[in-house]
Formats: sequence, C-alpha cells, structure tokens
Amino acid sequence: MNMPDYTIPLVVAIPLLGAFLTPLVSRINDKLRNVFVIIVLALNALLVFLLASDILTTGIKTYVFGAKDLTYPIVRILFEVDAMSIFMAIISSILVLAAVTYSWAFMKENTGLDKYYTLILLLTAGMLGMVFTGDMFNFFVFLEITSIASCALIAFWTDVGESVEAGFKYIVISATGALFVLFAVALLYGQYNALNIAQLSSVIQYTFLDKIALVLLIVALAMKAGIVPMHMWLPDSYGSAPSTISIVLVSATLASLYGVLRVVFTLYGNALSTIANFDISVNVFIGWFIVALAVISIIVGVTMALIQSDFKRLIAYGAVAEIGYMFLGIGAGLTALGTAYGRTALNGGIFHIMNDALDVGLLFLVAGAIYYATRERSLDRLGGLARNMKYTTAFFIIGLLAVAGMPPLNGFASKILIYESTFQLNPILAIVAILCSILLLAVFVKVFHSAFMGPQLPKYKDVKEVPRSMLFVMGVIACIIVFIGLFPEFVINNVVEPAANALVGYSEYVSQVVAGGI
Amino acid sequence: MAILETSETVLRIILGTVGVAIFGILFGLLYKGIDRKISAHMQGRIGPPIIQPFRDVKKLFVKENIVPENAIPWIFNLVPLLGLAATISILIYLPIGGLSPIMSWGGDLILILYLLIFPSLALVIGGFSSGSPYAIVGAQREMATMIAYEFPLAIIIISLAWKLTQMGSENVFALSTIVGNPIWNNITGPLGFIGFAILLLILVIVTPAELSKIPFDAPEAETEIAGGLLVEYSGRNLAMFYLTDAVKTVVMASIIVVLFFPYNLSNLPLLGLESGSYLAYAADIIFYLLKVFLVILFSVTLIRVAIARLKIDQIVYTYWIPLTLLSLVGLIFIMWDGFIMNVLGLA
Amino acid sequence: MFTVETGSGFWNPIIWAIAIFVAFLLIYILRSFGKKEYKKDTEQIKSFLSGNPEYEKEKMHVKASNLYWGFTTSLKGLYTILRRMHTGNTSDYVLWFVIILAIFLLIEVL
Amino acid sequence: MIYNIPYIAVAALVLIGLYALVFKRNLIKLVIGVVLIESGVNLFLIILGYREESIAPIYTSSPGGVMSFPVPQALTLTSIVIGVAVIALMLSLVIHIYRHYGTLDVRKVRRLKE
Repeated sequence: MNMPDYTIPLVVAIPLLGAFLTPLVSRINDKLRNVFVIIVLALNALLVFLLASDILTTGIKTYVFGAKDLTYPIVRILFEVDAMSIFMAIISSILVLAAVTYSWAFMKENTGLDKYYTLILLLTAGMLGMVFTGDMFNFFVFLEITSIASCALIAFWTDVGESVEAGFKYIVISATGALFVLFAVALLYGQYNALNIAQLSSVIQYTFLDKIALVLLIVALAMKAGIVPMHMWLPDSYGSAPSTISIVLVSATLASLYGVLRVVFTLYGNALSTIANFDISVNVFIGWFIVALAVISIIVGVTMALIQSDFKRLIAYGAVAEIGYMFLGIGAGLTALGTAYGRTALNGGIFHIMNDALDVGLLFLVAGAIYYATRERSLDRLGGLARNMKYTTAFFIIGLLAVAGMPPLNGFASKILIYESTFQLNPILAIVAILCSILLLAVFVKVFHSAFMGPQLPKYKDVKEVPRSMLFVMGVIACIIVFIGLFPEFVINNVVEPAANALVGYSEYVSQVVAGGI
Repeated sequence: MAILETSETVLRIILGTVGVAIFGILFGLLYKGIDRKISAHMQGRIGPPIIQPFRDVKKLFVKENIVPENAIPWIFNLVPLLGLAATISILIYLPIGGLSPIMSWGGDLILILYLLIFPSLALVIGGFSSGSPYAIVGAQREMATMIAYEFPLAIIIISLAWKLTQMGSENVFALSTIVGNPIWNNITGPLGFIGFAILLLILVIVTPAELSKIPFDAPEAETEIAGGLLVEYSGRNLAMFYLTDAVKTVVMASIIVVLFFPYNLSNLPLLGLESGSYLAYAADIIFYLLKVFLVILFSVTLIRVAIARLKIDQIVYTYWIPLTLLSLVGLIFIMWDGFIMNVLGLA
Repeated sequence: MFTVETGSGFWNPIIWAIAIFVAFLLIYILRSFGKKEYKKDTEQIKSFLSGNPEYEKEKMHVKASNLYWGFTTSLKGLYTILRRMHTGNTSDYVLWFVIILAIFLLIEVL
Repeated sequence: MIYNIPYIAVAALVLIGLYALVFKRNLIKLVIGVVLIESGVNLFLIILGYREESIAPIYTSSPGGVMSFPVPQALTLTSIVIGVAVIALMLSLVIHIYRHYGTLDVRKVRRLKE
C-alpha cells in the first residue's frame, strides 16, 4: 500500500500526543485510560506495519520539517526511514503493545498509573524517534527522551530501595553516555557544518577529529546497548523494574544498538574502506573491536546468569549474552564486509535482534506472571508451579528453547546463521558461540527446575493461573516465536535481507537527501 | 508438479523416518547386547545372551508405569517420548552405509550437534520433574556433563568445517560434503595428521560422556545416587529411556564413522563390485555396521571396563581444561598445517 | 523451499518437524503397548529415598543456588574474578566506560 | 593561544566531571559531575558557533556586521533544557535513595551487585 509521507512523523507524534492526553483521560475513568493507551499503541503499530509494507516494496521514505529546499542556511530536521529503521520500529511496536496490554492486569493494584502510562507512551515516542530520525542532534534528543522516561519507569516502585538505586544508576550511565554522544555530534558539526546523517556521510573525511567522534559514538551507544564490561547497569535496571517495563527496556536497548549500526554503517559508511593504521582498513579495525567486546559479552553474560538466584536478574544476564550474539554477527559482518560469509553474519546479527527481543520479552513476561501469582522473585524460594500454572509453564518452555537456540524455534535460525559464518572469520568465535548457547540452555533449565518443578510446596498450594489477558499476550508472543521458527526463510527474505541491504547500501540512504549521492 | 514433488518429499520423509526408527532401535539393542557380552568376557564373566536387551525392553513393557506424587505428570510422561523421537530424527540426516542420507539437504552438522542435546535435555528435565532429590542431583550432574563435553565437541566440528572451507568446499557443514571429502585426504603435512588424530581421540573420549557411560556416568551413578535421574522412572517410560540410550549409541558411533572413516567397501576395485548393485549396497552396509561396532568397542566397552567413575567436578575439569586445551592444540595444528609446510617449502 | 541457506550449511524446519512428528507418533504407538496402570494411593508413589523418611516438601526441593555445584566448583577461579568485577558501585560503572573509551581511543588514534 | 582557552576549558570541565563521577563518593557530587560534563559539552557547542567580533544572530533588529551561527545556540538551548530535566530526576532519586538507605555514600548504595 502506498502511504503518504506524513505517516512518518505521525508514527512518532501519535504516542507523544497520547502521552499528554493520558492524564486527562485518566481523570475520567481508569478503565477508559487503559483502553485509550492500548488503542493509541495499536493504531501506531498498525501504522508502522502499513509503513513497513510500503517501505519494503518502494524503498526509503523521507519527511522534512522546515526548509524544503537546500538553500543556505538550512534550518530543518529530517526523518528518513529505510528498511533497517522500520525493522526496529516493528520490534518496538510489538513489544510496547505487548507490555501495555499485559499491564492491564499486572499493574492493576498500583497507584499512579496515569504517570506510568504517560511515561510508556513517551518512551515509545522516544524509541521510534531514535530509529526514524535522519539528524544527529535529533537522535540525541530522542535518546535523552528515552533515557529519562526509562529511568522514571525503572524507579516506578519507589517504595523499594533497589528500584530507586537501579534508576539512579541507569540515569547516571545514560546521561554520561548521551553527553558523549552530544560531544561527538558537536565535533562533527564543527567540522562539516551539518547535522544531517546523510549530508555528513557524503562529506566525511575520516580526519583525526572524526576518529574521536566515531569512538565516542560507538562506545557511548554500545554502553547504552549493554555490552560487557559496560553492562552492569543492565541487570540492575532490568531486574528491578516491573516486568512490563523490562520488556520495553529491551526494545529501548535495541534502539541504542540501532544507533551503533547507523553510525558505523551509514554515517561512516564512506570511510569504512579507507585505510586506517598498520595497513588495516577501518571496517576491519572497528569490526574486530566489536567482535572482541561481543565475545566477552557472551561469555560474561552466560557465566554470570548461571549463578543468579533472582529470576529477572538472571534473564537480564541472559539478555546481555544475547546482545553479545547480535554484536558478534554484526561485528563479523563488518569485518568481512563485502564477502559472502560476512553478509550471512550480518543477516544473522540483524535477524537475532528480532529473535532476542521476542524471546527475552516472553521470558520477562513469564517472570512477571510468576511474580504476579506468588509475589516472589527469588528462585530459591519458588517451586512446583507447573501444577498450578500449566499455560505459563508451556510458554516458559517455548521461551527457554527459543532463547537457548534449540531447533525448531527462532533462536536457532539466527544462531545457525551466526555460527556458520563467523567460523570463517576465526573458528574460535563460532566455538565460543556454540558453547555459550548451550550454557544458556543450562541457565534456563535451572530456572525451569527451581520455579516450575519439584514437589508441591504447601505455601503455593492455592496459587492460581494468571488472568486471561496476561496469558493472551504471552500466547501471542509465543505464537510469533514458533512462526518465525518454522518459517525463518520467509522472515529473512522479506524483512531481514532488506534491512541488511539498507545498512550495506548506505549510498542509497545518502542519495535520498544529497543530490547525486556519492 | 510442485505439489507432486512436495508430496513425494513428504512421503520420503515419513517412510524414511519409520525406516530409520526400526533400524536404530533394532541395531541399538543388538549393539547393547554385544557390548554387555564383551565386557562380561573381559571381566571373566559369562554375561547375558546377546538378545538380553530385547528381553529387558519386553519386560519393562509389562511392568507398572509409576508416576510418583512429587512428579509433574504431564512433563514426566512427555519427555521420554520427545527424547527418543529427537534421537531417531538425527538418523534421517546421517548416511547409513553407502546410502546417502534420507534428507541430505534438510540439515547439517550444527543441527545434529543441537539435536544431540535433546536426549540429554529430556533426561535432565525428566529427572527434575520427578521430584526426587536423587533424580535432581543426577539431572544437574547430567547438565554439567553436557556443558562440559560440548566444548571439545564444538571444537572438533568447527575445526573440520574450517579445514574444508580452506580446501575451497561449499556447504562445509553438510554431511554429503564431509563424506565426499574424507578428512584424511585433505592433509598437507604431518602436523595436520597429528591434529586430526588428536581430534579423533577427543571425540572417542567425548562419546562415553554423551552416552553417560563409565567413567562419565556420574548422573546415573547407581552406587551413590541410586540410578540418579532415572530413579523414579519405571515401566514403559523407563523402556523409552532405555531405547533412547540404545539409539543414541548407534547415532554417536555413526557420527564418528561419518566424520573420520567415511570410506566405503564398494569403491575398492579389489572386490570388483559394480557400483549401484545390490551386492555393493549390502557390502557397504555390512562394512558400515562393522565400523560402528568397532567404534562402540573402543569408545564404550573398553573405556567402560578399564576406568572407574569420576566425580562431577572432575568431569567438568577434565573436559574443560585438559581435553579442551588438547583439542585447541589439534585445531591449531590443523590451522598451521598448510602454512608451516609452505614456510618450510615442503608443500 | 523453507530452507535457510547459510552458504556453509542449511536448515529446513519443516522437514524436521515432519520427521519428529512421525517419530513421535511411532513411539507413542509403541509405548501404548506397555502397561499404563499403577497402584495410586499406595507406598508406590512415594519418592525413593533408600528407605529414609521423607522430609517436609520445602526441604525436598533442591534450591536454585545449589544447582550446578559441580560446574561452579570447577570454575571457581573464573567466578572469583567475575564477582569481584561486579561491584554494584555506580562509580565503577562509569570507570569501565572510561576505560573502554580510553582503550578504543588509543587503538583508533594511534 | 587566546583562542584555545575555551577549548581547554571544555576539556577541563569534561575531565573534572568524569573525575567526580569516578572518584567522588557522595551521590550529590556524582550529580555535580554529570552537570560539569554537560556544561563542558554546552560550552563546546557555543564556541563552535562563535565568530570573531560577532553579534547575536537576531535578524529583525540587527545593527549589521558579522553574526554568530544560530544553530549551535539552538542546540545548546535544547541541551540545557534536557539537562535540567535529567538533573531534576537525578536529584529526586537521590532524595529517595537517602530515604531508603539512610546514606549518600555511593559505596554503600549497592544492594544490587553480582
């Protein structure tokens, strides 16, 4: 379907407007507010899907705020949406919609829910803005909106010390990270007098200052994406936030990962094949750095997850390892840019973004369901719940097998792409990846045992299955996981491959804005 | 036309699965009987008759199938089935004798590596779900063993694939490629030979752990935790696990044969067999069964009789430190094989 | 159709799904030949504890932290380092950021 | 040399801010560290837009002459506004932490570790 150009700002504007309307609607009725938020986000998701079908068939779409023509001085902000952006937007919309629907029953007993929903909508606007924007400063602004909203949501349960602590840690880390992003943006602006990604990309020289800007951008955004050893805030905040927020945070984290991709592949796309030092070209240089961090992330993530006893912290460490897999695929793809296996690795990394978001999201929802039913988060005190909560158990099994990458679920499809390409870069990478995938299985089997199996504990005798709305959300995500698992080729050809093309073919992104391209 | 082809493929899968299921179960039990007989002779006993495993299964089928009160019935009953089904599904990807695999383009070595996890996972989850402390201790030991031996196993598979990539092959993880290019033919120098020999040795040591046989049988350990993860299983559920073990033995031995000894008798000009004739197929299958038998003899029977059980932390240590280092040495040898030869100007 | 091709291998979920379904069906039929009843509400269904009396249910459940003892013990060295690394101190979080930034800057700029 | 002084100030502000974040124990001082980094970055943006002997870029009542670049100033304004929000949030969280932990020592506010 052919969507008009103004759909793009609309996708960001609808949640933003909804955010400011929520407190007003909340005055009328609590139920009405819940319905309102769900409708706003469902509408938004629908728009994203329509936009996706359009962009995947016709190509990049842009929308200009301000000056339409290129006469000096250019005062304008640009939204530029390509297949990669829309890929991330689809993931964010699904997760946020799931979180909001799940919140209906899950957060029912909390007060201050108008603020809660307002913040979720703001966070959504921030995330979608991050992935849609074509302007570096605008990216920083959306990054900050996302951070502030996430921080407030992490610390939503202010009556618990840990939540507040996690919120404080998160805001310190993200404020520092975001300020370094701004510093890098200023460095680029100072040299080229441009803020637009496409314009910058067409003129970038890879000077000394550009190198510094690149390092600042990659490290700051990688920290916000949760790469070891800058991951420590991630288990803290994922673990202490309400479960619904944890899954929104997953997609916020992935939006930062998108930032890394955009910076490396598009902003510096022109400079990637220039020679850096020691006769090594830039893409190999950065690629190996990312691969090294990714391998450390995978190892540290799984080994730390193995000794956790808090359910949500455990999943969070699992998520760190999964982020490592994405960066492994992407880093290998960057290092071997232009080769066939490099392309497979890049596909695997991008495909894994989607799979990880769904798998980890489902596990967080299961953790939320258990917390809802038992008010207990420590795995040491749980047990025997498979008798009382049959459906939740079934969804957990799907999540467990998917996150550990067991066939025939979606995790396997993306991991096999990563294994069977990275080994050509270096065999050790694939070995570590396979091994840690099995460790991840062990980690979640431990959860399976301690939460769901064992004798019927007397204190959990009367535990009931969670309400239907929560089961429905988990069921839908589980169905998507199984579908992607059974038809991975369909998803790869239709969504992942265009996204990877969009990253590698940065000149198309540039030529949409700068006449003539490169 | 497409529908016809699709339905033909589906029929092929269905019939093939039935075929390999029967093959796997029959020969698995047979090899189990032979294994018991030989180990009895080595210990100076007479031992049971070779068809004893068949009788065991038959007996288990008429025994009561008890579900203990601490167990979770649906998981407890489901996992033995899934474990056996997954083990049988591995066989459709493996070449048997001179026949090519039933589904040669449906899956590769990485898939087999993952499918091999399923039976162990079934044991682990079955053990956990039975709710007995003995079973739980056994299950966690099985899980630790699994992680432990997966490290050297991954190194072996990746090294083989890497070597084949260097030789310029495509689809290096596909079993048809591996069978088509036997690794011993790809060696450029002695270093490579040593490397592959080390990997073969490691794979032989990994096998008993994969099959939870002595000395890596800490998960079952009859003498200390009373059968471990199987302690609560009885009747037909136990029979399922018994069959899984039997089929898995054939699978593991077949994998070693495929990776390291994929040669066939029918190609020997000495025998003068027409390729494609029934005689050639028969010769290949008999030769294949013989190879599987030899592998089982070395990696299961001999090791089992000769060595005592290790503690669980010793198992993890053995696999992660000495064996992993050794297999990494093998990998490095293979990686340097051609390189060193070039440097020395020998190639 | 339905096959993911990686260039080094392939994976077809549908074939595997059919195969495992057939195998499952076959085994299910085989299994149904076995005896399925047992004596409920007797001593049979109690856990086997080598004749020891059964503890209360809470104690019968092995705790999450005690699971994988064998694994964590054999990797004690690694875990000591990792535990020391995760201090939970906000300043250390920023310190790690500065360290990685410095390392990357050094490599990149040199 | 004189033209480099602002850049030195930027470097100094950022580094002092990082120093405060890493080595200071009081949570309030951590917040001050973030504020210092932010001021440094803002100052940097402003310097970028400055031209010698330029006037404020207000077109309507311009007396004529060289104007500084307006874009960095707009960016700085946005950045300051965001900074205010972040710092307000941080300080409110510090208040909550003090309520729960009874201390502002960053080394004692670590129930979440490992």
